[in-house]
Amino acid sequence: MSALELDISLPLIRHKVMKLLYFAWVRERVGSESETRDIPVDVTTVGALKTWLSSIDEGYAYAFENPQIIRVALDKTLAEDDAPLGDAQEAAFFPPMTGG
Amino acid sequence: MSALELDISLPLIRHKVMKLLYFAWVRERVGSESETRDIPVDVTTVGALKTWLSSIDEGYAYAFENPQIIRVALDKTLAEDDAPLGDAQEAAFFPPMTGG
Amino acid sequence: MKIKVQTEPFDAGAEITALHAGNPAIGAVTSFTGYCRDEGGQLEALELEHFPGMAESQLTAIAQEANTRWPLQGITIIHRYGKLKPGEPIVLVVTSSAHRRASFEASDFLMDFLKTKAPFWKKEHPANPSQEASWVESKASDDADADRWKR
Amino acid sequence: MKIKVQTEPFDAGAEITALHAGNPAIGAVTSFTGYCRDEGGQLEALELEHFPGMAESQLTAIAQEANTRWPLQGITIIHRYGKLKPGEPIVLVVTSSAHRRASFEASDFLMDFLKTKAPFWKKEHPANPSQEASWVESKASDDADADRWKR
Repeated sequence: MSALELDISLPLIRHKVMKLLYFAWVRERVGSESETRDIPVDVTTVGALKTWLSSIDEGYAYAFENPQIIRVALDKTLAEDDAPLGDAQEAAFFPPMTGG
Repeated sequence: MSALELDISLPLIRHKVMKLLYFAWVRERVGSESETRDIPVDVTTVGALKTWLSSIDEGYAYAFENPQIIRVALDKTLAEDDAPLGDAQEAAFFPPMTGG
Repeated sequence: MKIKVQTEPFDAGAEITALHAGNPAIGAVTSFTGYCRDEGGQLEALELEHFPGMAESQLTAIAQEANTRWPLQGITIIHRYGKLKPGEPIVLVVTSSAHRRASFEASDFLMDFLKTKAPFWKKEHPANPSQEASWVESKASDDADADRWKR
Repeated sequence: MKIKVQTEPFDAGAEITALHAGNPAIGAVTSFTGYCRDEGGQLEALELEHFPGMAESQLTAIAQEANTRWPLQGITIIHRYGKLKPGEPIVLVVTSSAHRRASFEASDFLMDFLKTKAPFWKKEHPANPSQEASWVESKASDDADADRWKR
């Protein structure tokens, strides 16, 4: 039966699991340095992921209040807001870097 | 008597004594690293001093065959060809510098 | 190429000597050391946070980019993290080349890129205990410095 | 300001440490070390002749000029003379400042000016004993480098 087959496969495509890392004041505002979350399947880009995270609670909303200044690395490589999440396992969020 | 006074003072104004220093291949061509010479009173500039030195002998002529590339320092300060000798005590002659 | 991210201090002189050792084709070694300033007595300590793994990979990528741009004989980058006191060294960049221009420009480039592309963040702990610690904001001048190398 | 003209080797690390010591306003120290190259095995030794007295006064004048152009905390220049073997250090320039740009630019400037304005001359002694020693000719590129700083 095709309806049953669809039901079985649905949980596999409705979300993806990602490890999320936060650094510096993004970490402090979010209140966590690392977590694993189910990401909805319609969240397909870095920018959409920021928007989705900012809706979680007040801490996330504060961390992402100026989403354009938050830098993102997918699997430890910098990615712009329009970059697709693709099959990245990890996304890290942080302020502009101030090393050196 | 004014004629006598003139005779006495003449040797004082006919030349000036300078210490001359030579470095690198200028030194090798001249065959001396240091000497004291009576400079004729009509040799009043750095350029004129180069011309006068080049007439001393073959070694000096060889050292100053391209006078424009020879650098000169009067009392340890770089001086261009049109600089007056003034009351400089020392003139040094050398090729373009290659330190560092 | 030597890339280190560590808490321990480093010895700039030893790194210069090591980068030059046994390579008589090297005519020029440039080093840059960045230190924690005391900000006129206002600063108690600087806390450096980093992203382990990505810090090393970004520094390596920046060094590889420098190698494509200049004929270098060697690159050493050491970046510390943790809590540092005023006067302590934070970062070291050493480059070697046959001639001085490549060595100077590559060190300058590495520092500019490291400031804007390597995942380190500084938090200032003020000497006055009634003031709160605050994150250092990125400087527009650092972005402008990095933009000098665009091509 | 520390200016030395000497035959003995120098210790770049010790000079970096000395220039930074006890001054927590310093955020940046740049060093440049120039070494004798072996020119692919062609060179036996480099002989450096200098004009005593003028070498020191010219290096001092160049350092003073750097001090007027950049907000520096310190300058160290050491230049060796005599016969040097491949691999041996010839010249050291160290500058310190609150920020990196001043320190980088001042070191670069000092090296360019030192090459064209300080009375030192290099004679190359070839490894092949049948070849004669020859004076190093000044390079047009060195003049061009120095011209970058004209104003």
